[in-house]
Amino acid sequence: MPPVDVEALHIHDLAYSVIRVLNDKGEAVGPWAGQLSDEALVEGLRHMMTVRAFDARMLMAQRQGKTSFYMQALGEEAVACAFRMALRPGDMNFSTYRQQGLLIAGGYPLVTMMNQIYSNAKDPMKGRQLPVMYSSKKDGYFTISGNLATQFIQAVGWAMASAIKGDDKVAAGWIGEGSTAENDFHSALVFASTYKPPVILNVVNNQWAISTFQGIARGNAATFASRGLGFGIPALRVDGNDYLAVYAVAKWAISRARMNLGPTLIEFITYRAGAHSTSDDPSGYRPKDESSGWPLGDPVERLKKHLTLRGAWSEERHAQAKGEIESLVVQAQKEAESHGTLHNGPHAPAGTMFEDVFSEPPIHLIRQRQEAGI
Amino acid sequence: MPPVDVEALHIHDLAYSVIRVLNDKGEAVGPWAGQLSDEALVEGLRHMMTVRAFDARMLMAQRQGKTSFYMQALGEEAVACAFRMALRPGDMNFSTYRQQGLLIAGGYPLVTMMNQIYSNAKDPMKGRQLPVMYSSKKDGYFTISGNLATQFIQAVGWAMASAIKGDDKVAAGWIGEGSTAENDFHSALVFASTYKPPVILNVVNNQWAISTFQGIARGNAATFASRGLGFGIPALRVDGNDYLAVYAVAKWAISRARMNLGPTLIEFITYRAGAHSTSDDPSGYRPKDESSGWPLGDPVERLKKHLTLRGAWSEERHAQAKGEIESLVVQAQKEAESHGTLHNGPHAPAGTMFEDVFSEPPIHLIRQRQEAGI
Amino acid sequence: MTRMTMIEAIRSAMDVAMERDDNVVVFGEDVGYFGGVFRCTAGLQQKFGRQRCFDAPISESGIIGAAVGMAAYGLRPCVEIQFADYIYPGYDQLVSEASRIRYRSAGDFTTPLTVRMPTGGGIFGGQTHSQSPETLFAHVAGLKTVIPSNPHDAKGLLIAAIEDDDPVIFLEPKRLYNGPFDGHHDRPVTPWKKHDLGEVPDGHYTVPLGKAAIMREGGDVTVLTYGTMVHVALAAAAETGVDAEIIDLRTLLPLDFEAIEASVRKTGRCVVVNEATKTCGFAAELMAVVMEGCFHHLEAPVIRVTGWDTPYPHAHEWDYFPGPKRVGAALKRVMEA
Amino acid sequence: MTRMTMIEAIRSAMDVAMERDDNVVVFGEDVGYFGGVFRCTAGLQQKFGRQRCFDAPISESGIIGAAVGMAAYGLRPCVEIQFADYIYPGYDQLVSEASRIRYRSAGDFTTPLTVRMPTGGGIFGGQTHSQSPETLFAHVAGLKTVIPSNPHDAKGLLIAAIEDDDPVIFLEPKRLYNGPFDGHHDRPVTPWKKHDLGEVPDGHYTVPLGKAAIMREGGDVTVLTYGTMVHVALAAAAETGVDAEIIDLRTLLPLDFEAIEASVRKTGRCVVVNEATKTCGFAAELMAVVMEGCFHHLEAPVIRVTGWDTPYPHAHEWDYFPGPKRVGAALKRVMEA
Ligand SMILES: Cc1ncc(C[n+]2csc(CCOP(=O)(O)OP(=O)(O)O)c2C)c(N)n1
Ligand SMILES: Cc1ncc(C[n+]2csc(CCOP(=O)(O)OP(=O)(O)O)c2C)c(N)n1
Ligand SMILES: [Mg+2]
Ligand SMILES: [Mg+2]
Repeated sequence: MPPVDVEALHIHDLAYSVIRVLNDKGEAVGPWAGQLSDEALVEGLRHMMTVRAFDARMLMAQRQGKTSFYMQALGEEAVACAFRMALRPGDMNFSTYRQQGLLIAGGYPLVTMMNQIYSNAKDPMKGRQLPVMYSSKKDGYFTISGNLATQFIQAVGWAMASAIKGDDKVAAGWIGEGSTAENDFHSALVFASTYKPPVILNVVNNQWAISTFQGIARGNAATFASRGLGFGIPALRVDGNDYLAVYAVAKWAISRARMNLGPTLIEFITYRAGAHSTSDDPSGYRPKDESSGWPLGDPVERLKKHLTLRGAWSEERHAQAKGEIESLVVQAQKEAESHGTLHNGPHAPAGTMFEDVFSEPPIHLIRQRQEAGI
Repeated sequence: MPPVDVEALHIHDLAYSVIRVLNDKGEAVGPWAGQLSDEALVEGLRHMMTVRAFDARMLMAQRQGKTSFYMQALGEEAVACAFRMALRPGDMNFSTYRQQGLLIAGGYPLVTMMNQIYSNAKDPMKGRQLPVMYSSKKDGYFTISGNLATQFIQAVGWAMASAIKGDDKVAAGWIGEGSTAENDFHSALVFASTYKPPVILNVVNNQWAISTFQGIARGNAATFASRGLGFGIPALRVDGNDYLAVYAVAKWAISRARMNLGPTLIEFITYRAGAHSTSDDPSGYRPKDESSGWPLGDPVERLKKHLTLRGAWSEERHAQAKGEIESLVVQAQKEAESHGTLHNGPHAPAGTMFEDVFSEPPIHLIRQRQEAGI
Repeated sequence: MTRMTMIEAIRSAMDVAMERDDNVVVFGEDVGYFGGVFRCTAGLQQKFGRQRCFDAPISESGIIGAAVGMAAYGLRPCVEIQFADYIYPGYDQLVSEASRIRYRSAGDFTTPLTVRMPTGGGIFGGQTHSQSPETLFAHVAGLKTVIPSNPHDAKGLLIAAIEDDDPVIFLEPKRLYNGPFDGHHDRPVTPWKKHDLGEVPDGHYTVPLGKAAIMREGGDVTVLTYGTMVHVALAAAAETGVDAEIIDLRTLLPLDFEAIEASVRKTGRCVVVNEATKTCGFAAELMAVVMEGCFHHLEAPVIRVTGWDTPYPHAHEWDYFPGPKRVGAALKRVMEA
Repeated sequence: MTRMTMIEAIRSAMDVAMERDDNVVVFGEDVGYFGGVFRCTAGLQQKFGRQRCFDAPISESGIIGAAVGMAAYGLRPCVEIQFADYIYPGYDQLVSEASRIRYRSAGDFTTPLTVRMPTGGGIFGGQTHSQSPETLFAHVAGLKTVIPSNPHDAKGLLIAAIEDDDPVIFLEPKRLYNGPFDGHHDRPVTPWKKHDLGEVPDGHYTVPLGKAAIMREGGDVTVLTYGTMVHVALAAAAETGVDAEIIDLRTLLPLDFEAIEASVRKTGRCVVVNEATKTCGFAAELMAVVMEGCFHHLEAPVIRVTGWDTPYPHAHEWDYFPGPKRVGAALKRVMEA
C-alpha cells in the first residue's frame, strides 16, 4: 500500500495492474488486506444481498407494469456498497444510475427508493424523474442526471467548494467506463488536476455500455485508470467484485482527499451481469454465457466464501439472511405500493409539475398553470 | 529514434523528456539528426524569416487601422514551418490561428493572405472571417475556427475518412496548450485511440494562453505529451524552437500515419514571444524580460547559427535574405492594399453576405436580402 | 411499395443511400454491431461492413466533430444521436462548425452531413428522453432542420437529407416509430403496417426539403405543426368537427412560407402546435411568420398549443403533453374569437 | 453615486456581492490574476484572494460544471465565459444540469449561479465575437436570462442575479461597455462617464429581475428591445420623430408581461428589435406574446428588426447590424400600416 501522499508518477504500475485482496480460495491476502472486522463484512454482505433482492423485485415490478423503467446493478454490488462504508456523513456522491448500493449501504429507506421508482404520491421527487434517479442531500447522494458524465465535473466543483471553505468533506464522482468518452470526463480530470480538490473519481468498468464493449471507449489504451496518469492524478485499478479490495482502496483514496492531498482516480473492474436496463435485451449483442464465464466471479458469493472461511458465516446464516432480506424488501414494496404506482397513481398533484422550476413561480408559469387548470 | 511501429507503452519516456537536435553550440547531434540537406535548411530559414517579416508588417498594418485584428507567431516559427516540410500535397492541416507558417512554408501567396487580413475585394473569404482565419483546401489548410479546439476532433474525422477510403493522406490537428483543457481535445484523443486513423495531434505549448500560464491547463501533470499515454497513443515532446528536431519528429509521426500505424501526439515546446493578439498587452501579466530569458532561444537565430557552422550560411547571406524577404513582403502588401483594406474597402459586394449560408439560398434568405436591398 | 414502420423506413433510407453512394457512412452509439437502441441501423454493418457502419464511443461532440472532418474530406456521414436530449455535448460542433464551414470558407469546404436523433415525448421517458429541441437548430444559420410525421416522408426526407450538400438535423418523433400516435394514450395505436402512410416505395425516392404537406384540407382554420403533433391535430379536428386545414411542415428550415401563407390567407385563422417548451419554441416563430405574412387576413389571434415551460416530467406526462384535448380547445377558441 | 463605465459597474457589483457574502466566488478564463480580457474582474483576486477569484482552464463545460457542483455545495459562483460565442461547450451543463437541478430533486439541491458573458456585435469581432444567443437560454425552462443596457442597471441586475437562488445567464452587450452605442458607427460615442445612465450608486442595491424599464415614453408605437438595441431604438425614434415608447426589457426570462401588454394596448402598434439571427430569435417570442396578449389592440402587424439569418460577417458588419436606419424604417412602416 503506497503512502497516501504518493505522487502519481511513483505508482504508475497500479494503473496497469489489479489490486485484489480475496484470492481464489477466498482468503484475504496481500498489502490491502486486514481492514475490516467480521461484523463489518457481514454487514457488507447483507448490503449487497439487499441490493440484489431489491433489484430483483423492482425488475419484476417493472415487468408487471408498475413502473416505466428499471436499472439493476447485478454483479456490481460490491463497488458501491463497499465504497459507501469508507465515506463519512457529509461527504457527497455524484453517482450514476447504477450505484443504488450507495443508498442502501447508507441505510436509506427502501420504501422511499421504491416510492421514487413508482412515481407515487410519496415520491420525494414528485414524479418528475425517471425511476432510479434518486436524490438525497442528507444522505450524500446528488440528484442523478439522465445525461451521462455531467456529474463527474460537478463532483470536482463540489470538492473545490469544500476546499475553498476549509471543510474536510470529500466528494466522489462516479462514471461508467463507456461514459469516460464523454467531454465531462475530461473537464473533471483537468479541473481535478489543476485545483487538486478532495475528490475521488470512480470509473466503474463493467465491461459494457449498452451494446458496446469497453474497447470502444478505451481504444488503444491498456486500462481506463491510465487516463489519470497524464493528469498527474494517482490512479489505481481494483477488482470491483472483491468487497475487501474495494473498501481498502476507497479508504486509501478517501484519506488522501480528507487530508487535502488531492484527487484519486479509481477504476473498478466488474461486470454488468444483467441487461443494461429494462429497455435492453443483451442477447442481441453478447453471448448468453459470457456472464458465467466472467473471471471476477460474483461479489456476493466471494464475500460469502471468505466469511465462511473466516468462520463468521455459514450456509444456514446465509439462507436465513436471504429470507430476512427478501421479506424486508417485499414488505417495503407493499408499503410503497400502498402509496401508488406509476400507471395507477396516485401521484403528487399534477399541479406540482409547475413547481420548483424556479425558487418562485414567475408569471408565465402561473399563467400556464392556470391554463392547464391544475 | 524508435521504430515507427512502436507501442506507446515502450516510449513513455519520450513524453517526459525533450527531443533536441541542435545543441547549445549549434551542432546537430543525437539520433534525430541528419535528415535535412543544406538547401532544405536554408529554405526553412527563409520560411521562418518570411513568417516573421510578414507578421511584423501585418502587426503594423493593424496598428495603422488597416484591419481590425492580427495574431503573430513570433518565436514559434519553427513549429509550423518545419512541420509543413514533412507533409505531402493532399495532406490536411486543421490549424489554429498561429500556424501561418504552414501556409507560408507551403508557398501560399502572401498577397492572398493579406487580402484575407484586409477583408478586401480579393479576400477569398469575402470579408466574412476575422483576419488570419485562412482557408485553402488545395493547400491542405482547413478553414480556421474562432472556437478553440473544435478542429482537433475534425482532424481525426478527416483522417478516419482517409482510412475508410483506403487513401494514404494524413491529417494534422493543431491545438494550443491552453486549449487542451477543452472538451474536443478529449474527443480527439478518444476517437484517435479507438479508430487509430492517420492523424498527427500537435500540441503547441507556447507556455501561455492569453494571460494564463501553461500550469493552469496542465495542472498536476508533468507534461502535455503525457496526456496521450492514457490513450495508448505514442507521445513525444520536442524542442519546438529547433527546426531540425521539429522536422525529424514530424517526419517520424507522419510516416507512422502514412503507413497506417495510427496516431501520434506531439508536444512542441516553444514560447509565445509576443502578445497574444493585437487586442492583448502582456505587460499586465508577465515580466517584460521573460521572453529574453526563455531557455529555448530564438528559432531563427538557432538555425542561422547551425547553418553558419555548417558553412552553408553567413551574416552577409542572412542580411541579404532579410532584405529580399522584407521587400517581398512590402511588395505583397502594396499589392494587397491596392485591392482594399478593412475600413476603406473595397470589399466583396455586401450582398455576398447572404451567400454560402447554404448550397442554394432558401426563400427566407432571398427575402432578407431583398429587404436589405443589397 | 411495402408497408413499413417508421423505423424500417428510416433504415431503408440509409440502406438505399449507402447502396448508391460509397461515401455515405453511418455511425453512432450502439449503431454498428447491435443496430441502434431503436434498431434503425440494424443490418447495415452486416451488409456494408465495419468501415461504413460502426459503433462510436459515447461522445456526441466526438461523433459530430468527426463527422464534420469526414464530410470535409468528401464523405457523407449520417450519424445517430441516441436521443435528441443528448445532443448538447455536440451542440458546439453543430453551431460553431458544421453550420458555418461553407460560409466561413466561402465554399472552399463543405460539410454534407446528417444528424439523426429521436425526438419528442409520449414514451414515459422523463426529462431526458422526451425533449423537442428543434428551436435550437432552427435558430442557427446554416443548419437545415427536418422532422417527418410518417414512414413515407421519413424515408424520402432522409434520403434527401443525406444527399443534401448542407448539414441537416433529422428529428425522428420516437412516439411515431411504430404508429401514428394521436395523443390518446389510453387507446391502442394503429400500427403503420395497417396505415396508408406506412406505404413506402422500396427503392430510391426523395421528399424535397422545404416543402410542407397538407394533411387535411379545410376552410375554417389553419393548423401549423409537425412531427407527432400532426396526428394529434388530426384527431382534434376530427373530434371537434372544426374544418381545420392541417399542415405538416416537414421541414422547419427552410420553411415553406408559400404553403403557410396561402392557407392562413384562405382560412383567416391559425393555431400553431409544438411539443417543445413554450417560450421561444418554434411555434413562436410560426406566429411571427403569420403576423408578418398574413396579419390583415387574420380574424382572430393565432393561438399556440405547446409543452409547458417546465422540464418534461415523468409521471405527469399526459398533463404535460399537448394532446388532442388542448389542441381541440384551441381550435374551438380560435373559431369563437 | 459615481459615474462608471459598464465594466466598472459590473466589477463593482461583484465586489459588493463578494464583500457581503463569503460564498460568492468568481472565476473564468483569464479572470483571476489578469482580471479578465475586458477587465471586468480586475482587482478582485488582489482584494479577495486566490480562493475567491481565480483563473480557470479553457473549458467552458468545466467552468459551468464546476460551478454547478460548487453551487450545490452552497457557494454562489459567478463565472465568466469570455465571449457568449464560446458558451456552447458549456451549454449541456446549463440545459441539462443547472436549469433542472432544483426541479429534478424537488428542491433538495439548488444551483444559485450566475454566468456572465459579453454578447452582441458592433466591435468588428467577426463570426465568433459577435453572437447574441439569448434565445438559446430563454427557451430552456429553469434559466433566467438578463441583459442590461447601461451601467446603473448592469450593477443592480448583476447583484440581483448573484443573490438570486436560481441560475442566471447575464449577458453583457460588449458594445456598451464604454458608452451607449446607438448604431451610428461613424460617430463618436458619448462615454458613460458623461452620461446620466453612468450614474451608479456606490454600495449595494438591486434592480429586480423580471422588471422592464420604459426608456422613453411615447404614444404612437411600442418598441420592445434590450441591450445595445435600446440605444439604437432611442436614436431611431429621435431621428424619425416617431413618438415611440421604448421599453428596455432588461430581463428576458422572467418577462415583464405587464409592461409589454400595458404599452402595446396603449399604442396599438409594436416594433420588436433584436440583434440575433431572425428565425427563432427572441423577437419572435415577443411577437407571439403581443399576439396573445394584445391582438385586438393592434392596428398594424408587429414588425421585427433583427440580424439576418447568416453567420455574423466581419467586413460587412454594418450591413448586418440592425442599425437606426433599419429600426427607423420599421417605425415609419408600422405607423403607415
Ligand atoms: C449524453 C448521453 N449520451 C447518451 C446516453 C444514452 N445512454 C444511457 S446509458 C448509456 C451507456 C452507458 O454506459 P457506461 O458508461 O459504461 O455505464 P453502464 O451503463 O455500463 O453502467 C448510454 C449510451 C445518455 N444517457 N447521455
Ligand atoms: C471555445 C473558446 N473559448 C475561449 C476562447 C477565447 N480565447 C481565444 S485564444 C485563447 C487562448 C488560447 O491559448 P492556447 O490554446 O495556449 O493558444 P495560443 O494562443 O497560446 O497559441 C482564448 C481563451 C475561444 N476562442 N474559444
Ligand atoms: Mg459500462
Ligand atoms: Mg498557448
